[in-house]
Amino acid sequence: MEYIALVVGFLIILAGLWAIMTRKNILKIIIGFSLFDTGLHIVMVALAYVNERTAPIIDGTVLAEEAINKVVDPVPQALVLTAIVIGFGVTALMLTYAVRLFKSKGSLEIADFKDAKW
Amino acid sequence: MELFGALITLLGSIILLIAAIGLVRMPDVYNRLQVGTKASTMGTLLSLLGIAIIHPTWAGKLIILILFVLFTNPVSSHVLARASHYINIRISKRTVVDKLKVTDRAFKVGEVKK
Amino acid sequence: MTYIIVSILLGIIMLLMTGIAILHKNMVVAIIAAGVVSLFASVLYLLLAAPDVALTEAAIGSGLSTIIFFYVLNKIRKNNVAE
Amino acid sequence: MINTILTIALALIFLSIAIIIYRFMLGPSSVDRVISFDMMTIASISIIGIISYMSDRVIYLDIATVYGLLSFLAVIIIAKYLEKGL
Amino acid sequence: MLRNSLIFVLVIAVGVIFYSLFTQFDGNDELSDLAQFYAQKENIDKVGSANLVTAVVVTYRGLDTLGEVTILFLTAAIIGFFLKGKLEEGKREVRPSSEILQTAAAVLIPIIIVFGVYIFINGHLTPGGGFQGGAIIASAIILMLLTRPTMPFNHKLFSTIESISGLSFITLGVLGALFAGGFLDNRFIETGTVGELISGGAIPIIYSFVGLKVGAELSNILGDFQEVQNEK
Amino acid sequence: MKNYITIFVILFFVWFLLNNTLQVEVLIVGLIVSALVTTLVGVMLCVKCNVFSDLKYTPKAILNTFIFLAVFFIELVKSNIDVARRVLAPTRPINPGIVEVKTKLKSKFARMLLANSITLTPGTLTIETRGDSFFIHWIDVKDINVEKASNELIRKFEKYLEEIYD
Repeated sequence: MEYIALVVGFLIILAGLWAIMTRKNILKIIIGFSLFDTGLHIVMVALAYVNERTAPIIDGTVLAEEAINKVVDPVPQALVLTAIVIGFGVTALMLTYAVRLFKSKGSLEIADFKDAKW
Repeated sequence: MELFGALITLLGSIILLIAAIGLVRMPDVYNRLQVGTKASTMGTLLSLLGIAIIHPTWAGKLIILILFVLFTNPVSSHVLARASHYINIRISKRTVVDKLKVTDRAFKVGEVKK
Repeated sequence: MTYIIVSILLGIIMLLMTGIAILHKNMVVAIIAAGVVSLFASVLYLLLAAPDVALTEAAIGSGLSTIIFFYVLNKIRKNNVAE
Repeated sequence: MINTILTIALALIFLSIAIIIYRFMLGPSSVDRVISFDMMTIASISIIGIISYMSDRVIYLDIATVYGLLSFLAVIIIAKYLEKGL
Repeated sequence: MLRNSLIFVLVIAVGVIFYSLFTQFDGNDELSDLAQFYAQKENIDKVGSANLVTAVVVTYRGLDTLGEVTILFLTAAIIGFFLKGKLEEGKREVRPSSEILQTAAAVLIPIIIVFGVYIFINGHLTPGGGFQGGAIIASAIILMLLTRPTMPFNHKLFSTIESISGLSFITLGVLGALFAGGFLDNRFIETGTVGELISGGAIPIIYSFVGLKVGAELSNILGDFQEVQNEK
Repeated sequence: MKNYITIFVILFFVWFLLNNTLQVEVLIVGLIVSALVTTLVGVMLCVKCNVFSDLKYTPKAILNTFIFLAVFFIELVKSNIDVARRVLAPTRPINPGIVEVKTKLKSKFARMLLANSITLTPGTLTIETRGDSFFIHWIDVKDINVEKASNELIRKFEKYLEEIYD
């Protein structure tokens, strides 16, 4: 299962990278970025998975004594949790710039922003 | 008892399948919405109910879930139907009558205002 | 075993939706497709025993992101007739 | 026995998701795609219910509730965008 | 043409790197040393949180959470700064929401808020916590904005909630430093039995403040995006 | 006031079902949270503050609530059989149209319940409300007259809802 998740995550990262570099519309680029983010998170969670184990939460099913043999790694999950929230912040920020660019030029095609090219 | 619950879950998934088939077979947006709303609400309701029968101690959360779906699904399909009427989605040729359009024309309800 | 098949199916759906999100011309469809990718990613997290991440992805990645994209789309819509 | 029946149910739900995706790719208007999105969310709620039974963890059901909320909100915002009421 | 082939080569190169990473990965059968430390019975009892992810987020790596909340705050401030334009006096004409949607929203908003509060108060027992609960509360706010699109958004109220909860969060951290092991240590309140609602020391309180803060910040971001619609 | 008490009771019930336990501290926290949220909704975020103020708490109204629920679930099951028949039949037996019906209900919540029930009953979908007219998409139009369509479609729910609310 974790292998499949890894493959899917890597493929989504590649697709997002390709979208960031080839798409002409700024909104499409932002969509590509958020897909890239999703793929990265899938990869990180898949790396934390331990065979045949369950979620790191103690309740009736998993007791505290046997937790060490029954739960998966909580640390990468905590990291991904923060990463998703930050990813939302970054997406919102990029969309803000998109709105700002639209206000200045009335378009979101990347070809209309040639004067910013170096 | 547990077997009964499992069978109810199976029934729910069959109803979801019927909803999906209806989504493909129906001719226009409104008919798809009809089939989608009714069958998917019932399908989810039954499959969650089945799990609640298998595991009676989980019933609380499942009941909340069922009530939530039962309450929000019709509202969202109503909003969607209203939107698709205002943006003039093509209505099926088999439609016999469209009173709402007639009313709109009669009162000259403009593009945006009320 | 069941979980492996389920994850393969989820993976296929997600890759399909990624393709639609990147290649489709209509922006509304692209955004909905990106939302669907997040949606099924969340189910995949559940299979990978990470319910916390699944909850975050469902609420933020799939919910609020989609909403904010539509606000921006509404803002940049000139007086054109959509669709 | 119960696990077998639930696996069949899971398979049926995935079959219906496949059919819904067919409509998603076909759908002539955006509204059809929104309906497909809504139904995919609803089907995912059932999937999560069955998975939480199979893993024997009641805590997974919280996520299903979030899905219900999510489908409602997303459909409403897209509908309001389409009818220019945002 | 050159550009496209360059991009193609780059994507292929990244793919090759990923392939080699994938072939070197051969599954985990045991926890890493750090995770084993976190999952020991003594440490679970010491921290008192049934959800290990919450334990990591709030106590072991609490400083990271503080930084994250700060980043969100900065993001909200930057978005507010950049989106702000001249508000046109003329009211925008939008199609009013349907009556049924307005009624349904009035019924659902309190229920959604209570669900968000449930998510962050039970952060140490069930999946979820401050960030998720905050996002759900922000969803309730967005539902309110959606049903009345031209209503002005009350930025001041949310900024006040945000500052108060941020201040309380820091205060709790300092209390931890004074009466227990270090900054953001949760054990200055009795940790209790693992699995009860009143347990985990200060974790539920800290997470509630994080939830309120994140909810207010996300609501502010969404409110900015709502307000920008009203310009010209 | 009645409105706020109703909201409070609903919120507390939701809290109880979510936690699914009878421990005292959970219930106390639930009371506090429900009270706080009710105040917040009432004072600051007031959307439409008087949704529940038309509810009646007489025994007759409560009896009618249960009858309404029973009728509603029977109709829900019937509608699914109907949907299955229409979807699976090879000829697709549909005859759709949008008809207008008139309702007597005034209370907002009752109107919303009526619209939801219409949406979930066999072959009908609420599209728009204008004043006391509901515009309904009917998958199998039998009658386009306003009176007859109202009798056919909504009377079965309306008579119970009238008892509960107005």
